[in-house]
Amino acid sequence: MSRPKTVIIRYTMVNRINHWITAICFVLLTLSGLAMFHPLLFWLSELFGGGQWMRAVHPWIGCLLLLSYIGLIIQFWRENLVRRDDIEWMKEVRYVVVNDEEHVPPVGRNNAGQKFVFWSMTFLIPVLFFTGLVIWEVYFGEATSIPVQRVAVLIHSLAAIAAILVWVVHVYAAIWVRDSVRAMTQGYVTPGWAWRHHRKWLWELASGQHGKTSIRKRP
Amino acid sequence: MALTRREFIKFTGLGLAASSLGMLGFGESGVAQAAAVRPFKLAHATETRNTCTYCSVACGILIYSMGDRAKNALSNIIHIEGDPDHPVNRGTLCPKGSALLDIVHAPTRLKAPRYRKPGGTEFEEVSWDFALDRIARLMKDDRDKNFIAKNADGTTVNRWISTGMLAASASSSETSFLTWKVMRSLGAVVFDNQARV
Amino acid sequence: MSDLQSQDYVRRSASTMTPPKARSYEDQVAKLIDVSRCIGCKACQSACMEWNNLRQEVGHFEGSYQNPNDLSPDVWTLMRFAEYENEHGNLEWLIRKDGCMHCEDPGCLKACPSPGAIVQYANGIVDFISDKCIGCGYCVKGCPFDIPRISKTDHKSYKCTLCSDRVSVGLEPACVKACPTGAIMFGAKSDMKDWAQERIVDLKSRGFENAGLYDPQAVGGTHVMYVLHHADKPSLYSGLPDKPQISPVVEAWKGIIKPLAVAGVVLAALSGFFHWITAGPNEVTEEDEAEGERVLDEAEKTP
Amino acid sequence: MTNTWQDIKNANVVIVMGGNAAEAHPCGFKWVIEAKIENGAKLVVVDPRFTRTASVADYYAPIRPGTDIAFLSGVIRYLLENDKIQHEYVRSYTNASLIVKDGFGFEDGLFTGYNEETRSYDKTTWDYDIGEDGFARIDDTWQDPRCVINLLKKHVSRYTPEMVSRITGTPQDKFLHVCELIASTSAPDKAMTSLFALGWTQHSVGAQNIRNMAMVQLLLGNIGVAGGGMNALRGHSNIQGLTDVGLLSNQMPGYMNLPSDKETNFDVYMSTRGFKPLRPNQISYYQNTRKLFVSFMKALYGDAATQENNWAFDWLPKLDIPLYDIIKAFEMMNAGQMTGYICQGFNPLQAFPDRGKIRRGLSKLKFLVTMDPLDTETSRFWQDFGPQNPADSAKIQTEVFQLPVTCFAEENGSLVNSARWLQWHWKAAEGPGIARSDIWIMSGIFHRLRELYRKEGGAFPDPLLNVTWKYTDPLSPDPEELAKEMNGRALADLTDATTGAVTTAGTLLDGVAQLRDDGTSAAGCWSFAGCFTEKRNQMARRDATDPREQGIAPNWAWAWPANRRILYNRASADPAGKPWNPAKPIIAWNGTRWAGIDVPDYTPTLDPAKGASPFIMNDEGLGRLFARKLMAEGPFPEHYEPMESPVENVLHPKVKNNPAARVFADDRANFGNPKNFPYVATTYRLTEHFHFWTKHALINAILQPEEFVEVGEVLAKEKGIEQGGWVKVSSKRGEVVCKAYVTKRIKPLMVDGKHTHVIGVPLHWGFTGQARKGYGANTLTPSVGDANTQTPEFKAFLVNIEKTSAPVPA
Repeated sequence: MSRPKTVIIRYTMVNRINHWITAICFVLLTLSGLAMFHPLLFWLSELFGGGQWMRAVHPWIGCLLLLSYIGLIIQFWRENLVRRDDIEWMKEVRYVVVNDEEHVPPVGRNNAGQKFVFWSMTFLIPVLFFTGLVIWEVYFGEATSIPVQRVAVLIHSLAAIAAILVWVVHVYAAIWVRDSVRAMTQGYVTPGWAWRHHRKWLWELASGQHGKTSIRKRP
Repeated sequence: MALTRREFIKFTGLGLAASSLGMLGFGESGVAQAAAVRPFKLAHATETRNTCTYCSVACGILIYSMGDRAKNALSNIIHIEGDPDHPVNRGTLCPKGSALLDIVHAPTRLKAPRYRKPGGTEFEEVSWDFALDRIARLMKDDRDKNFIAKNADGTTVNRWISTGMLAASASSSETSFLTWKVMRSLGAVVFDNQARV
Repeated sequence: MSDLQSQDYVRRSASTMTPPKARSYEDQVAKLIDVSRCIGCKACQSACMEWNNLRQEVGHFEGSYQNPNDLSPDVWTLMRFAEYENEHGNLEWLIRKDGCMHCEDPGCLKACPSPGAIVQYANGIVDFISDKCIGCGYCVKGCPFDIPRISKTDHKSYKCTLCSDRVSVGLEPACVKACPTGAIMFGAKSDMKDWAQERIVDLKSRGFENAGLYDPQAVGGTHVMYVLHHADKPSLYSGLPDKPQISPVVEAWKGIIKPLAVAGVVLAALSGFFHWITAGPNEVTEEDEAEGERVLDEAEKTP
Repeated sequence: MTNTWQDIKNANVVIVMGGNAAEAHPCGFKWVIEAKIENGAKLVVVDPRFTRTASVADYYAPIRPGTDIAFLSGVIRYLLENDKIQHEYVRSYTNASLIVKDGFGFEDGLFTGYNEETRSYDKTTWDYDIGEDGFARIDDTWQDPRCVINLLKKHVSRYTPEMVSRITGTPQDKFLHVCELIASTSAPDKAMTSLFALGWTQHSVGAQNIRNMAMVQLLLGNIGVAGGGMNALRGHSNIQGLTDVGLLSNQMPGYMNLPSDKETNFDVYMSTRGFKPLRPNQISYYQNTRKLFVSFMKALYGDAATQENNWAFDWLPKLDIPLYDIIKAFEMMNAGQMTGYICQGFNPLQAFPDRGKIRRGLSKLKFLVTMDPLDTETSRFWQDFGPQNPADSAKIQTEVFQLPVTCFAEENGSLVNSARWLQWHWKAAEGPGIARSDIWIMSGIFHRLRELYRKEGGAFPDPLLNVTWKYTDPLSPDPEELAKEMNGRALADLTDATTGAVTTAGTLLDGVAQLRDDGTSAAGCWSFAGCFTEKRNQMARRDATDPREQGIAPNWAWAWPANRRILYNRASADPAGKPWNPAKPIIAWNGTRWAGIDVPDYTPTLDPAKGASPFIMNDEGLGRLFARKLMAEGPFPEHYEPMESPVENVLHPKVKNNPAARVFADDRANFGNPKNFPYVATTYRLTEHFHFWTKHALINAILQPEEFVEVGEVLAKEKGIEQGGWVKVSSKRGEVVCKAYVTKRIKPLMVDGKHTHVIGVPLHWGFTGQARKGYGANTLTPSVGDANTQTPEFKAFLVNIEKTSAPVPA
């Protein structure tokens, strides 16, 4: 494959930094959370310096995740609003799965799957945060009754599992759809990538709807 | 295990340590378990028989102290519990007796004689000699001044009523007898104890 | 401790394999608290504090003889006082020694995420191994009796150990030994139940028709049992649960959800993997690149 | 206690009245629980408050503080009316049949012989009618209206259930139910035990409260038997010992009295202590008083006590008034009549009535010495601690010595418990810092005084210079030496008159029987003779064997007198010597001697057919329903209102209070009236604390951290007092600001048609130690004592209560 002459900036530096802070937090929370969730995975606590450290840092990372994710929401909420196209896309999702995107209606900047990830997390992270507060023993152990805490811890677990599943989809999609990772590491995609996965977005870029700044010629 | 009530009381009260606990699952693995549970703190402590200092039930107590009374070890009391052989308390202790350790080691235990001058606002530490010399002097001066050898009728009465004493209620009978001898040989009659309160 | 023989434990928190019970015959211990003999003197509290070297800060008078006001990391047992006027208008002062019940099926142990931080010995004692406690507070949520308390100092959970250190060398727990009226007895659980029956007969003869034993079966029975004058209404005794059980919420959380969730995550990951090896990566082709460049070039050309 | 702690388990009925055994003596109370479980006993509690004892009682009845005599006299009336007495016991073992002198009578609240000016009685008529043979006259048929039982019947006839309820506030049905339970033990094989303590003693009629129950017990035949008796649950670990050893203003060791000014010489002194039997064939043990006295003086003064100087009789101080008790001492202090005061292990600023008066008194001393293991309030009376101890140090000229003393764990010695057991204990560690034992300190003071007198001379030094002090280390006598000194020794070879056995000179005595009145024996405390023999220190015995598990344990330590565990145990058998209760015999006549599980309280070989009665310490040999001249306010108990009372005395309005009680003028002026102080208050201890000591122990401070008073819900509602809120409780003498415990356990009582509220004032808090600072209950209490013993009236006085806010700290 020849090197493309043109690249499209898909994620700005701020986007990327914010995303990766979120990602790191999420991974750490997943590791520590799973350690506390299932005994098979308790060994993960060693990654945090032992159980006590893990228990102590998990909620603080959670706070950071929330803040970080709020940053993502501010940056991405608009482009993730659900449109009629998304329903069309969803109807043809079987073609997506088999890598046959020619049979799928052209997609804007984000497809419905990506939007699903975004909105799932937008819902789950606050749920995790607030239920997490309720069961944050050190500071809020006596703030609520034990039955409330029991429900909170159950919701926290379910939400966490849901978030992890979403995250698995998200990560796999990033790996599966080649060069997506580069979009979030180096920030750019090629016109071919945009043509293949987000054709409508490419057209929009071409028609200057998003300004010309995101398209750069390679030197 | 069929037990009558009476036997049961005995069984669970006195014979408990010997009979019942042996079979309760800590037999041979006791050593291993001791590694998980808190180490038993009295293993080599010195045991001394004593009597609770509070009320007149006079419960038997066992005082456990650190150190085996070797010359270089200063005994320090680390735990006190009931004497299971004592016919009255049979090892039990009330909330006061169970906390005897805290009165032995109370931060307000006195460690040295202290003296307060007339009009003074604080105590000062003094030597035993200073305290006892001064007390003896004050007592003698008062006794010499106020001792009543004969009353108005001329009867020999030999009493001293201007200095009095309240005797302890938790000191030993031996202490009391000695105290009686000292005070009465001085003729003191304002002399009382805590029998009433 | 790692050198502990597994047969000493019958239950161990956060352990996927329950230790086998090696010896087939091991008698279980129990503490029997006969509320009808209890005079609320707090000797048990005092002895507990003394033996376990616990001293809470001096508190305040708060409208009851109940002092300290609640269980805490430094208060493992507590007399709870309830003034109750019975149906005949006579006063009863119901005094109950509160503390860990040492459930046969302990909710704390079920909830604990740290392997071996909560164990149950073959004799039935449920013990917290502080060394392994991570301070998450899950035991608090698991307990049907509201017993464990998390220390603000070292962030570990504490509760009555049934004086496992004393029991392991063949002594009775400190509270049992101290109890002046024999309201707290200790021995084999079967003996305690027999003795309780005698007490219940006596109480019934003294007009307490509903006297009975509190050994709640929903938690598999407990190794701390009560003889109550009003066994029909345990909640009269400062809120002793009428029907204690591990909360269904906790059961769900620590029960079915655990394997389902892990299975779900693994399944998701596997699906990805198998998708990868069947459908393969979704790659941009040369044609795509050409098309993309074309679109951009065209746009550039249009003014 | 007449019986042992464990013997309580043999009771069929346990009555706790005038005490709170479960809280004050939890480990002794186990035997009450044991009685319930093992013996099917019923526990009856009569108390102003629903206490923790009441919480395990089978029956509880409330009572207004200070009205126990009305209640118990009502019980006696019930027993006599319903014929629920043990006839044979009453006839044979009490003075029911004896005839009282003509002239004795009771009218309008006063017995014969009252002198209003001296507030005392001329007791001439309070005695038996003595026949020409020198013996008291008797009427076994109880026909003579002047025999004791008939006088008693007449005396208690006024205490009908209606009257009892009107005075005490106890509902009639409850009173009658208690009567029934008590009466059930009139059967010869049933016993009731009475457990009491300061709830009866701390009244202006304290001694009569106890006498009244003792009379009930005599009528029921419950004295001397297993599971019976009058059991005074004493307070401090060795207060029994201190009383036995005579550390009271008028006492010598073994309950001998110091001479009074009227007993001008030895012969006069002995003449009132002859105690010739008042009935034929009686033992009248106190005929031996001379032996006890002479042996004591030999122990005290050794060779200096001789026949010629009347065994140094004149060296004993004589008393011009009956008692120099503490109330009197502080009265004298306030009047500027005292120079110095030594408080050994005693904290009068907390413990004695009218705290303000105590503080003022101490301020007038030239010097105060405290000997205590703890930093007591008394030793710091001169220091300002804010509202809890306001003091202007600069103005207080008292020199104060605070001497640190070792505690129980740091010394050897014996303590006498409530059941009269002398138990030896052993040192476990050294005391803190340079703290020293009481023995070391007292010896140090003694040694210095003796040296000063030797050097300088001074007022009558003879007793001081001659008192025996033959200890290995005169500056620190060994407790064992002192114990042996109390036990006594033979000073010459003593030959037993009956057995011919010889006790060689210098050896320790085996028992009191070896004492002589000719100076050949010495015993520092005759009642302890036998506690430390040549065989061993008997007090150190630790054999818990208990024959038939009846609660005697005869080989555990040693009990005075003569290792006897149950006093008056001869009365456990009928006149022929057969046990009343065959299931629980103590001793029985086997045809040649008295045998059983205890040492007989009787001559061991005396055939019952000889007719000697069981109460061998009394000159008539009988239990006294009629007290003769022994009580200050009358031979029968009579209800007198507490000095501060909310109501009139409905029995005799003119004589409201105890007419024989000693009241100092300044104290009387400090009594409050019900108009200003409408509520009855009573002070007490809580089980978590021991007096003012355990507030120094952290665990106990945690268990009951802060001063409070108990208020019934009805009164709290009336006064707007909230649960745990601040209140001000005031009496004529002072005020306490503390928290309120609003409780269902104190209910208003209907007294003479009026609702009467009771306020409970626990007394443990002061201004030193680990617990929170408190004012102390004695801020409120009146300075007046029982007419016989001068025990202060802490259990019934008047206060007011108001809602307030927290006190401002200093």
